[in-house]
Amino acid sequence: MKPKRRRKRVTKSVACELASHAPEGAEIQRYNLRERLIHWTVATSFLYLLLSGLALYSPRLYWISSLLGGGTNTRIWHPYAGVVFFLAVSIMTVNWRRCLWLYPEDWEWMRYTWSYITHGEEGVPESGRFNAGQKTLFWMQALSGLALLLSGVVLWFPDKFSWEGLGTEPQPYSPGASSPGLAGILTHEVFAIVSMGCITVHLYMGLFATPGALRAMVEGKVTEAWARTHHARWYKRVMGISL
Amino acid sequence: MTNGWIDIGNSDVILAMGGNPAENHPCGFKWVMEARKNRGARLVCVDPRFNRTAAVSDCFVQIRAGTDIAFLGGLINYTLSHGLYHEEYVRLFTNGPFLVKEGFSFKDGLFSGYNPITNTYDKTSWQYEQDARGYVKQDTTMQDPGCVFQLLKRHYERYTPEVVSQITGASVKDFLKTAEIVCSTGTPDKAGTIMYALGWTHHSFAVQIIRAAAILQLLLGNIGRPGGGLNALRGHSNIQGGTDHGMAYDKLPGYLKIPPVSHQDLKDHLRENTPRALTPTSMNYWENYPEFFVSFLKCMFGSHANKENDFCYHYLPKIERDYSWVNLFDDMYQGKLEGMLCFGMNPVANGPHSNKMIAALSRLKWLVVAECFETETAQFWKAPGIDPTTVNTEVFLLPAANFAEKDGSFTNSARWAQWKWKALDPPGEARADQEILSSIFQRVCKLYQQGGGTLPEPILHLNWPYSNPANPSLEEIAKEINGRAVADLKDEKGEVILKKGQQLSSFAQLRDDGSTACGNWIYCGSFTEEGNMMMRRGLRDPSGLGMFPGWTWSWPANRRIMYNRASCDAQGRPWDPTRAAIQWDGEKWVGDTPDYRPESPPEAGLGAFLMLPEGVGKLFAPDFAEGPFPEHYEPVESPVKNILHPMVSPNPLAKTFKSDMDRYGSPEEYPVVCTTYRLTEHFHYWTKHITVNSELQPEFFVEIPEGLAEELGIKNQQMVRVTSARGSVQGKALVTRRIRPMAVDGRRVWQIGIPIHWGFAGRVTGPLANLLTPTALDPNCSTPEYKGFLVKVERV
Amino acid sequence: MPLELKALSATNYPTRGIRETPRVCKLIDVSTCIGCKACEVACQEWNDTPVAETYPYTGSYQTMPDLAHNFWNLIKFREAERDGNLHWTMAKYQCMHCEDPGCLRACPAPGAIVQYTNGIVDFVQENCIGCQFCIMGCPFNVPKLSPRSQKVYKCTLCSDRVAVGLEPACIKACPTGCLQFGTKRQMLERALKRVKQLRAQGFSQASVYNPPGVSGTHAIYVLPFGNRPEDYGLPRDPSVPWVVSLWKGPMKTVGSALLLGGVLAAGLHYLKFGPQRVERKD
Amino acid sequence: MELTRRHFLKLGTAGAFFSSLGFDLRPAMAEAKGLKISRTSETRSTCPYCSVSCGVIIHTLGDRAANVTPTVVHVEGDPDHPINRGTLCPKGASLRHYVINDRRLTKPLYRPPGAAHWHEVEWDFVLTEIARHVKDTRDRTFQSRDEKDRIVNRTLGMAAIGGCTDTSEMNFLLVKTMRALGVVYLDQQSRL
Repeated sequence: MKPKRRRKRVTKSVACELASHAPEGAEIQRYNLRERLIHWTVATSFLYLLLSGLALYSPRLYWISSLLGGGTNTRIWHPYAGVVFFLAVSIMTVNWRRCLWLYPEDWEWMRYTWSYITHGEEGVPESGRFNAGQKTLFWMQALSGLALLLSGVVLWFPDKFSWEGLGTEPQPYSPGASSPGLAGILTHEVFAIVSMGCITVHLYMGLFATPGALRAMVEGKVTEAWARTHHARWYKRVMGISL
Repeated sequence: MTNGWIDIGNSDVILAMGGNPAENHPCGFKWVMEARKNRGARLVCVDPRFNRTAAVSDCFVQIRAGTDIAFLGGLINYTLSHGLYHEEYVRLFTNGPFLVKEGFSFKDGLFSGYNPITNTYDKTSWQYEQDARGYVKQDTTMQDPGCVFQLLKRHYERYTPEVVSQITGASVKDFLKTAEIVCSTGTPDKAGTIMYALGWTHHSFAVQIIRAAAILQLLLGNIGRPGGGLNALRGHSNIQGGTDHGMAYDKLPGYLKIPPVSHQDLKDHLRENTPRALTPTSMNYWENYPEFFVSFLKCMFGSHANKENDFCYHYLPKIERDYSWVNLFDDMYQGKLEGMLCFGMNPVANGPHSNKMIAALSRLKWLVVAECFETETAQFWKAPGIDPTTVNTEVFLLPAANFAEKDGSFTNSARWAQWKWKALDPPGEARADQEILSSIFQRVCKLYQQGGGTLPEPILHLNWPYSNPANPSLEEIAKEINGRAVADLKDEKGEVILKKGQQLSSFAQLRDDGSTACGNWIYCGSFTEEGNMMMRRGLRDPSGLGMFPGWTWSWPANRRIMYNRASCDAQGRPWDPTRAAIQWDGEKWVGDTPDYRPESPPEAGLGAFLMLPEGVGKLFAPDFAEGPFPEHYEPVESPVKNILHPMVSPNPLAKTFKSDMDRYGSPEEYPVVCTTYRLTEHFHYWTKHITVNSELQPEFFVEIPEGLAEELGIKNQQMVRVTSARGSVQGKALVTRRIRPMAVDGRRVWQIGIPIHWGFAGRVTGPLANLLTPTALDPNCSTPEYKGFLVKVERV
Repeated sequence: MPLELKALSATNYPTRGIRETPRVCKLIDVSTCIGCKACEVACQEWNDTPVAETYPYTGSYQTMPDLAHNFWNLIKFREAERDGNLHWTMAKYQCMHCEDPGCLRACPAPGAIVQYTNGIVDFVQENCIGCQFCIMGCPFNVPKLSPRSQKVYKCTLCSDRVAVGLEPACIKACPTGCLQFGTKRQMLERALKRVKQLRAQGFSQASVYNPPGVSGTHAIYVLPFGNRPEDYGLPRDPSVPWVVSLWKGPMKTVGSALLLGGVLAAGLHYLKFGPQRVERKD
Repeated sequence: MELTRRHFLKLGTAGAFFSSLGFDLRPAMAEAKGLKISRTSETRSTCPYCSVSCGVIIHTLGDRAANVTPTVVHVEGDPDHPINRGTLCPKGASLRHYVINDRRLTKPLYRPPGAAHWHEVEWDFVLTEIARHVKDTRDRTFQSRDEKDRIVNRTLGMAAIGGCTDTSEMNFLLVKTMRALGVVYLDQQSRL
């Protein structure tokens, strides 16, 4: 791939997205309404999935199902929420496919991850609209979502995905490990953990570690200073400051 | 059954042949399993199919349907030629030592005395040599060539293992394996039993199969002994009760005979039915026929029956020929009958040749059917292929109560008369059968009272002592069956033993002077002054052999093992002390109710078989239609000629019919042997109305051996058509390895099996197996040959 | 014989009560089974499990191909040739009531599957959420989902009858004594005795089927050909699927630890580094 | 003979307590399921199918109080019965459906000659009609003497079959009435 060409495309894309130009010192539009709507759809469905999933994940948390209308309701609605989540994430991915793509400078950023975490700002490269950490988190989440969807469908319709359901010879005597359902269980479990790990980071960053981030997703706007601090490259591009 | 269900648990060897007890009597079969588990008993199964009994047997042999006599003859020969018979038993308790008249012979499949024109036997040459007093001459060494034992030996010599194999299709090896097990019980410490059912009775030589088995059991000394006997399993819960109570054209309750036309007065009838003892030691209990018969007439016609009018002897109809089932329907088909009452029976489904049954019914003017469900018979006029408008029979279908909706007794095949209680009322307007019958009868009486008519006396004089004439209680009838004293009964000393009106307690109290009335002498004792014996639920089992004398009541005289005197040696000691049915304690016989005079010491040497004029068991029986010894004959429809005597291939006396509908197939056109059978999941034609049973066995099918299926290109579950000379059925194939090809007389013969349980009326429907079966009858008992007829099989 | 809880599905706290009850067991002596299906009917009758109105023909004597949500007891019919002899085996199949039940382990709904101290593993449909994990957790392929109620059903070993001192319905019905019921110890003794008998009769491979992979079962078999359990429709070496063990065991711990660790790490981070303030350069 | 079933104590509390968050499910678990035959009326009977004649217990709903119409809720083997000892075969075990069955006939049905359908009729009609038929057929076909002038006193135009499905007493009554009517075509299942 030719980096030059790619750069060009990105520039164009960002320019398109940020049609409105905020005056100096004022606030900048970070997420438009559509983006926020999609985000909160993702967030709400994820929250439901998280809570219902946790209820089914651990007996210690089964009580959550009471809040969700009981175990049976939890079991019934969890997969539907999963579908909503997956669709919303898919739209999000399509929309943000360019600003979430990992470019060479993101790999550079990642070398400074520790420094970023410890606020040792020295040397952390300026980031674009999303920094490499955010991008990685997104992709991990999206991939988990896909895996959870696929394994979830198996668990949703176990009879269809039993050996008999798949049209092969019935194998009632092979220990269950070889059944598609059990593979589904394993996959679902692993990626649920990954997904929950990611959401922990995301929530922490969005709610606590980065003041202003939540407001960006609620109101759509950030201060120039915020933008400069967290996404300097993006800020400059938006402000028309030449790179 | 000579013994009983529980008693099978006392056996060492159980031969299940001509019956499939695991499949058809699972709860009785329990006792086979008990014997196997507790005694290490061996179960041998001989059947045309590898059935559920075979699945748990120690030894299974497949034979061609209808070759049972050959197989049993082989066993008899094996027993005799290997000296395995119980010699002392044979000498004491059988007619082995009896000398037979000089002229008796057997040649080319026929016994002496055969008349080819009338197709009957003149039995005079089959009689015993008699001395001056009229008693049979005997040779206790059983060496005289004219004695029964030697004749038997000679007759069965021909049934060598090789011949048996050629006829039956079983291998010599399999036959010998079976013979070794079955014939191992001819010792005092061993007892073997035989369980048979309709696999034996459904042949044109059915009675002779059972006779052959009886001979084998007598030779092995197994009759009368716990764990022994010859046990007819029977097919319906009260088929025994029905038989006992005279539901047959030629019988009256208690196996009394309906008078033949030739007995024009009571004296004739009693004389002809009172046999003469053939040995000085024979108890000859039928001697009491007059007591039984007169008491029955007293029961029927009450105060109208008296000495002066021959106890209303002529109120009874007289017969001169066979009016049994297949003849009945043949006559009906010929338009000789106007109407029929049908209580809980389904002739269209269970008679042979269903199409003929339907054709016969449509020639009736009226038909009354009392049933729980709408049966094939009730709706014969809308059978497949019948246009109802062409059928002019008036049909009444009356809703009847079932077992749970009435009380009364059922007699099982072990002769236990067991009372049951009513659990609930019949549904809707359904009524109990006795109420339906009585209501009809009461109305008929009224018509005769009002308008006269032909000979109304038997009807109007019929004793009807019930408190509600239109709905007699079954308890009242049970009391009537048991019988009561009509006048004070006195013993020889003149002391009153029973007051007028009291219930009799034993058939020994019956009189021929009209002072007792008894509906059925063998049930005398079932409902005494002490109450209804059939209600008893005592669980004491003093013998430890499972006789349970205090449980309900068993005829005769609450006896649990018939001929039990034969379970002891000449001195009255049990052959096997661990299995003592009865024994002589010095003063009387103790244990089970002795089938013997209770105080007669063993030294008196009274015969052990007290109902028989011989006083002993009959190896040689001069009283059966087609010969004193069972001989192998082929079924009426057979794939091969009889290799023993090709000129006399089927039973020469078997009855076939001549109407346009009675057709019989040849092996050229119909090469496959077919047998019908029941499945454990269904009962007869009843359970097709029930969801649960219909789920267990949902559909009619045809059991086809793998090899035949291959030949015909039939795969499992494919539709096949089975056709006989009389009809055809279609069903799915069940291809199985459980029926194997057989080499019969050097030829390969295939057999198939067809379950009977479906019909055109029911929750689930299917073809009637009896569309295929032939109208060919056994000459002794007129049972049709449902098993072992010819068909052809095609893929649909 | 009152029921006392031993284990509840998806429950972490101890559930075992203090009453001691005998451990019960069903013995299926295949060598005496005549395939009469009395057990099948008795089961349906006692449990009032209705049947369909239309019935497919299976091409054999077997009632249906497999157990169903309303058919908890099935005799499997198989024709097998061994040593030149035809064997027609009939073996009753139902829930095995494992000592270590895979279904119970896999179940996420507390109390939907219970194990009593007497060994009975029972489904409590009121608590069942219909997730069908038990189906995947069962090494015997026993539990079945009802399409109507969306709950899972299987043989209860007639816990309601056993609780009041009656034998299970199938046991009571069995005409040949192929099915027996008693304490596990009695049944094992009886089974071993029967195996001895069978061996003496020439079934040298006769053995008791009490699979150790699930720590033994409360339905045990006497198999005349014990070396070939497949011929009777039984799995050779059943065990709780390793996935279920992994999933309900180490993975739960590791996963929970990871998640908890993540939250803790976030907290620590906040305390140590605090939020990232916006630069005020202007 | 009816026995009152022992009254089994219900185990645990009937109303299970569920805490609002579902923490404690123990009370629900400890409750044994109610035994469905604990308060039924028991009637001893005999299985009507094969000739082993197993003892069965019919459990009917209710205690037979005046206002109850009992229905069969369960049928089980009679454990006291020495032959079956409580066991049953698949037919006996499904006897409930033999008794309680929507295919049972509940009204007399009549099919006139040539008709294609049944007509529901009243008992009085059928009994009257049948009695008339019986008498007419008997009077028409009764034979007092045969061709050789021997007394035969028989009704040749009418047959009666049945019995094996019914009680011995009914069989006896059938024989009694039919022979009184002069019926010679009399047979049952034992020959088949």
